[in-house]
Amino acid sequence: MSTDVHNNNTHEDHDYTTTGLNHRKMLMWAFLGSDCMFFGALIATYLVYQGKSLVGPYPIDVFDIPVTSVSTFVLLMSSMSMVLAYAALTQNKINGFRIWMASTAIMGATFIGFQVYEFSSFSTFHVDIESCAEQKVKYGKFDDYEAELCSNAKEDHVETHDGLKPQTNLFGTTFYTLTGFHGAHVTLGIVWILSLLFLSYKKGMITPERHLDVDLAALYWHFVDVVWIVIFTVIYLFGVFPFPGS
Amino acid sequence: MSKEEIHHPTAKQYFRIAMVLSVITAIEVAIFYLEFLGYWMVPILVVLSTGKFALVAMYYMHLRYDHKLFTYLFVSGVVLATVVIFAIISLFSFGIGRW
Amino acid sequence: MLNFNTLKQATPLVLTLLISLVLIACYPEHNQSTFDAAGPVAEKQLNVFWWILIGAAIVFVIVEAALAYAIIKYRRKDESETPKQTHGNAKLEIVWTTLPALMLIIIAIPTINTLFYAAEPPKHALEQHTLKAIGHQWWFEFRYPSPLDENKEIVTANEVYIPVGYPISIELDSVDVIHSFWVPKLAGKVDMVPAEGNKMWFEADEPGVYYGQCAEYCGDSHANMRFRVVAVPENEFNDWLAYQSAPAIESPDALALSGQEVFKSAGCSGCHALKTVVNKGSKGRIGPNLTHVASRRHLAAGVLTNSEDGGPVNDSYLQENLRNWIKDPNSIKPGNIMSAQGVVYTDPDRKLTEEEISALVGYLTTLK
Amino acid sequence: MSSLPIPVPNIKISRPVNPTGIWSWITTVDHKRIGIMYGITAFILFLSGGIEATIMRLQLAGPELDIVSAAIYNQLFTMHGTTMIFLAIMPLSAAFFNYLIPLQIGARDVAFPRLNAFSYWTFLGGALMLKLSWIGGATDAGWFGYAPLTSIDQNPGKGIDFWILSLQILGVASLGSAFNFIVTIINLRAPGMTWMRLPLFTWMSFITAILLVLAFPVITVALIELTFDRYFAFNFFNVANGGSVVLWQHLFWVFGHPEVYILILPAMGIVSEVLPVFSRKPLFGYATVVLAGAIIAFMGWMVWSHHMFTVGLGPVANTVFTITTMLIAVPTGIKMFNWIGTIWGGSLKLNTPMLFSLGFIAMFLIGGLSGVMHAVSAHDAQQQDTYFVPAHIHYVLFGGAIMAILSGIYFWFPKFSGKMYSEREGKLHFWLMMIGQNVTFFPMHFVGLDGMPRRIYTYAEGMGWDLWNAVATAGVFILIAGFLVMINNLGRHWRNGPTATNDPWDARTLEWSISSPPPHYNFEEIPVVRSLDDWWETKYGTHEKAVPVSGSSDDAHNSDIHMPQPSYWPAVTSLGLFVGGYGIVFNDLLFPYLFAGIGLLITVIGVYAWSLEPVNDPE
Ligand code: HEA
Ligand code: HEA
Ligand code: HEC
Ligand code: CUA
Ligand SMILES: [Cu+2]
Repeated sequence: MSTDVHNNNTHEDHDYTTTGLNHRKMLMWAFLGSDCMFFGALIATYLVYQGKSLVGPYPIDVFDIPVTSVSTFVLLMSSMSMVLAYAALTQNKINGFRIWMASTAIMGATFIGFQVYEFSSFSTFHVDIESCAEQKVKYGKFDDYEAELCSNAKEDHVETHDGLKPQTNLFGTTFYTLTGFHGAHVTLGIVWILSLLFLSYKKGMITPERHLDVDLAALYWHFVDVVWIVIFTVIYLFGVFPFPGS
Repeated sequence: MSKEEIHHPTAKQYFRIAMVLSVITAIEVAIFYLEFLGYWMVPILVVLSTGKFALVAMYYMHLRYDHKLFTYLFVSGVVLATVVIFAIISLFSFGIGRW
Repeated sequence: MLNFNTLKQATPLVLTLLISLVLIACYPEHNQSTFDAAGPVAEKQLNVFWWILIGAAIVFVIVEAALAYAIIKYRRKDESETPKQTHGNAKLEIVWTTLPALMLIIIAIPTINTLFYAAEPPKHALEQHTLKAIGHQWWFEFRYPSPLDENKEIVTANEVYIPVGYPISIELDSVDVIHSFWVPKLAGKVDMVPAEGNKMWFEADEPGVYYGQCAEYCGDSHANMRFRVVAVPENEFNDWLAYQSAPAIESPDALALSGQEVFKSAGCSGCHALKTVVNKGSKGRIGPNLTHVASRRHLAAGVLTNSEDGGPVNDSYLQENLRNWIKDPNSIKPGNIMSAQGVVYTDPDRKLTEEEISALVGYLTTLK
Repeated sequence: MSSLPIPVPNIKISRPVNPTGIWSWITTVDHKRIGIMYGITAFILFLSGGIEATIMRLQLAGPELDIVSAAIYNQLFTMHGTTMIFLAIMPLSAAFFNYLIPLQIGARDVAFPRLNAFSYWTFLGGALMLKLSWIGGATDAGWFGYAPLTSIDQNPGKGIDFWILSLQILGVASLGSAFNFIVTIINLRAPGMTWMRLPLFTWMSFITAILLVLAFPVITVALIELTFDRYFAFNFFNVANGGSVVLWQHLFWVFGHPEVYILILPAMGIVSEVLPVFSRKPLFGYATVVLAGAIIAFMGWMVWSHHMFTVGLGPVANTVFTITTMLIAVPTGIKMFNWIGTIWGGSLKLNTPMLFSLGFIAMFLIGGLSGVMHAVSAHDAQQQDTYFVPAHIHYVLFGGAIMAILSGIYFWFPKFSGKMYSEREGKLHFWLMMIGQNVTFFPMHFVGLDGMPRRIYTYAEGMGWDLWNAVATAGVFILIAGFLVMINNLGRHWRNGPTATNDPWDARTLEWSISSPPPHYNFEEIPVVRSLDDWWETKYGTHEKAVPVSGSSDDAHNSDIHMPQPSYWPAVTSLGLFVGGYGIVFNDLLFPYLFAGIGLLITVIGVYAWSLEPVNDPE
């Protein structure tokens, strides 16, 4: 047995592993498991404070479900496009890969765009007494609650609360933090995807043999998508639902 | 290079899954507007979104085709996070919180 | 040479220590000893402790004895010996899984029982014996329901009287950070959580002065946040409450009168109230109520003692303490709000002169 | 593999070639060197925490002493607790993970050597950041930083900010190394090293790593929320706007309780390695001990509110947490009894490591029992926040974790230094520790039940606490003497002690089959494992089976030894975090967040260079 030591490191992909599984992929899965706890803690905070805001605006005032449904749809589609990019790469269709990657990044950016729009419209939101009737039409549900809100609006909303800022109330604090961190994850994903796209123009950097580099980014991207699935249901759809005490 | 690839779904299947996901989302939003459901909405929406979650994890993240170990690593995080969320909420709802 | 024999000797040593724990801590002089329960809540809690102490002692003796025995018995005698390679014993392992579990279940029963006992005051607790304790950095405010007007409360600080033999319910609150309300001889502590409050109850079997102390770390002077519970017979309690309801005494004494002036001009009255009857639920002042400050056995939340051995207030002690306190509160209670925010302490130009201090001391001493 | 084209235009990233001196340490990716750096750094930090404790004890030696001010005292206990937990015990455990796990599983390095280096440098940055905050006022809100004491109103100084940021940075370090060891243990086991042949220390480390990756995100979130409250006036813990200070406690202890098992499980792993060696007997009930470890870790998630028995969760919640907490005693008991089963009927040699492990059992038992006393929530109302809690803490952490770590240090000293320490001085150290810790910490039980609250910088005369406080203070000096003996013993012999053989203890696991200290590449030939305690069975020819269960040495690509090349980028990336951390604390300096931006930039550069640098040397 030769004992001389070569100071070089073969790529991790090709090393012997006990389970036959790749190191980096396993790392990614462990990280995603861990990241669940990260979002879990944020969601727990949001839910503990649900309905505890002392002043408005409340979720029902600001959420615009149709708009968020569209951005949710965009994010879902970006997941599909990501998986298609990966599939293209494994079949050595480098152009297909580039197109799907680009479209993933664009859809991700669109999602972020929606989020920026949402944040800015929430933060400039104010209850307008005249438009109370209009609001009701817009949501068309939970009339009693809405009516109560509008009457409240007459008393204090308008002058005291101009827009939902993170500082405004607990809803603002928890909502912006939770969705903001999700947005940060998406942004990081976009950077990652764009880096890979860029690298694919360098010879030998993105090849079917090295599909793992893309696979990892894809896993991350899909994870961000599933987190959004949870957020959309728990925060948006349940958010305007009058829970006891809220 | 590993055996897993062989089983990977085709682009068409991926597309079909995307359609299913979109349809579920549409149903969710529709249900949201069905006021008469009242509190029944909560379990229905939970089931639907869990379904979406599972679809993405199993097919897009190919957990279904990969080694079980990956599933364990990920699901332990998911399950623990869920349990902790429920535990904290219930502690607040019968503790000194104001629910 | 040190060797395993020393370890062998260590076991009885530790046991001796354990026994002395009981002896030492039972010694009644100890003002905050949890072993000297003086009311039903503390007693019940103490009982649980004896249960778990006995359980723990049994486990301790068994395990340490087995350990010591094995160390002595199985020392290597011969460098070449190889003992029998046993890998385990399922039966044994089942035994030492179930026995501890059983033991714990037995201990859980009195624990849970006591937990529920301490959580709710008994049914016969009286409305008029519900008082409020409010934590401030670093003193306690107390409020009694007024016997005359149900919309009024009587405010005092740092010394709380209770009638002997009645369950007292206490509503806890805090104006700043988390404090914890603890009178070891009467009941285990309960935290005073800002905005969320809390409640507890206790009862004193015998008249006496019981020491209390804030138990949750609450900033600089956490160590100096103490109070006293004075348990007296019911009639004495009623007299005390009636007396406390009265406004501050106006003394004709010249020094006191000038002190009264200084009290206003130096800004003291901005933080300290001189009447005790307030509307129910009204917001308290920044500083303790001083209406009857000279009737209290301690100054500055139990830190300075105005009496000898818990007896009646001794005026010369009181005057010395007041002087020291007013001169430099920070030296007595580091970080306290009075010296941090009182203008006579923050603004060197308005520093109190010796005469002013004397006047204030003279005045406050009259506030019996 | 041929070298890859360098992707970034005009920038040539190359890896250092055989650096020497200090650069060889900064760029190293060798798990053994990193382990030693972890160990030494953490030991120094442990001493700093000990010095903080000594000052506290002096202040408390008698009633109304005035050695330090209240403000300093409050900083002392906060820094002491934070230091001991995050900067001493965790990294000391990490030192063992690093040094031992690859050796025990028959690997040449960890799965991600550069990530490993990154973890160390990040840890160092976080540690420096916390400790340097003594300049200008350190944090003083207690190691669990209960809201609202940490709010900007209550605590406007920078101390809390340093505490938050350094804990975040330390969290990154811990997460990095935990991921690394999860993958290493799953993926780099030598052929035949099945799960049920894994040495116990590796097993416990694996469980610890899983706990880490699940627990740390929770504290990360709690700290982020606190940061936002402090920096941007968010409302998480702002009572005035409806926030709940109790939420902080839940988040902290959801992390905090698993954290204490993160501290003790590696220690239990060490003890489980030492006892069989010096008893010449396999671990009693190997499978049960492993399972008990896993159960402890699992149940550790269900007990966190036992730190909140007096917060007012109500008797129902307290009952639930009383029961779950008590039940944790059962799997822990299983371990204790199995350890005793291990030495029972063995052939015990009472060398220093063995003494420390036996001492661990004797002392941890006391801490465990006082833990169960805490769990009795009805009486915990009397114990909570008194000195009874520090008594418990120190019996489990000093009597437990530190004793086991000392045992491990002596046990593996010949392996990592290649030298022998003095057995006589080692034993002296042991006895000083045993006596010192009991004299220091046992009286805390007394004063605690006698009503002395914890975290008080002074106490009045005549409370009956004087005597035992004085005794406790005296005990510290015995401990100091002990540590001085240790430093002298190990320091001296590391340089010029007698040379150690490969296997001085007639030990059982793979690390003892190679030279002391091990070569750079650990194993000349990746071993093929045939049974639990493979090395022992090899020596005594008592393998379970002649052939390994699975795998052969061919699988391991033995023909060539590939060792990872050193790299600058892990250290650069950590530097970015360090700078960024400072930048956030001093966000108002020059331009707002200028330095935070610079830190971020350095990190980004580090990450890119790291992922793009050639995996084999271009030169
Ligand atoms: C290494 C760290 C470590 C470990 C292992 C433990 C182990 C345990 N701890 Fe401890 N704990 C801490 C570190 C640790 N703890 C710290 C740092 C704090 C304070 C935090 C702070 O406030 O600053 C704390 C505080 C703490 C509290 C809160 C006290 C309070 O603030 O009021 C409680 C309450 O239940 C508790 C319980 C327990 C229990 C039941 C165990 C059990 O796991 C112990 C189990 C072990 C045994 C019981 C011994 C062996 C068993 C047998 C021989 C079997 C037979 C036994 C019986 C039948 C009893 N701990
Ligand atoms: C691993 C954990 C650990 C360890 C090892 C220790 C070790 C010690 N601890 Fe600590 N302690 C905690 C964890 C730990 N502690 C925690 C978590 C808290 C709670 C904090 C809080 O409330 O927030 C606490 C709190 C705490 C308190 C309570 C403070 C209070 O509530 O007011 C006290 C008081 O006595 C104390 C004392 C000690 C002492 C005397 C030691 C001794 O064992 C230290 C011994 C070591 C030394 C003395 C160093 C020795 C060597 C030298 C000095 C050599 C000379 C130096 C050179 C040559 C450079 N500790
Ligand atoms: C900024 C508010 C403030 C001002 C102004 C102020 N105090 Fe105080 N005072 C306090 C607080 C707060 C305490 C409680 C301190 C503690 O125990 O931590 C206190 C305590 C006291 C006590 C002890 C009360 C007790 O129950 O033990 C006395 C006496 C006292 N102040 C007198 C004065 C006098 C005289 C002045 C004027 C020179 C004054 N105070 C001005 C806030 C103030
Ligand atoms: Cu109030 Cu401590
Ligand atoms: Cu705990």
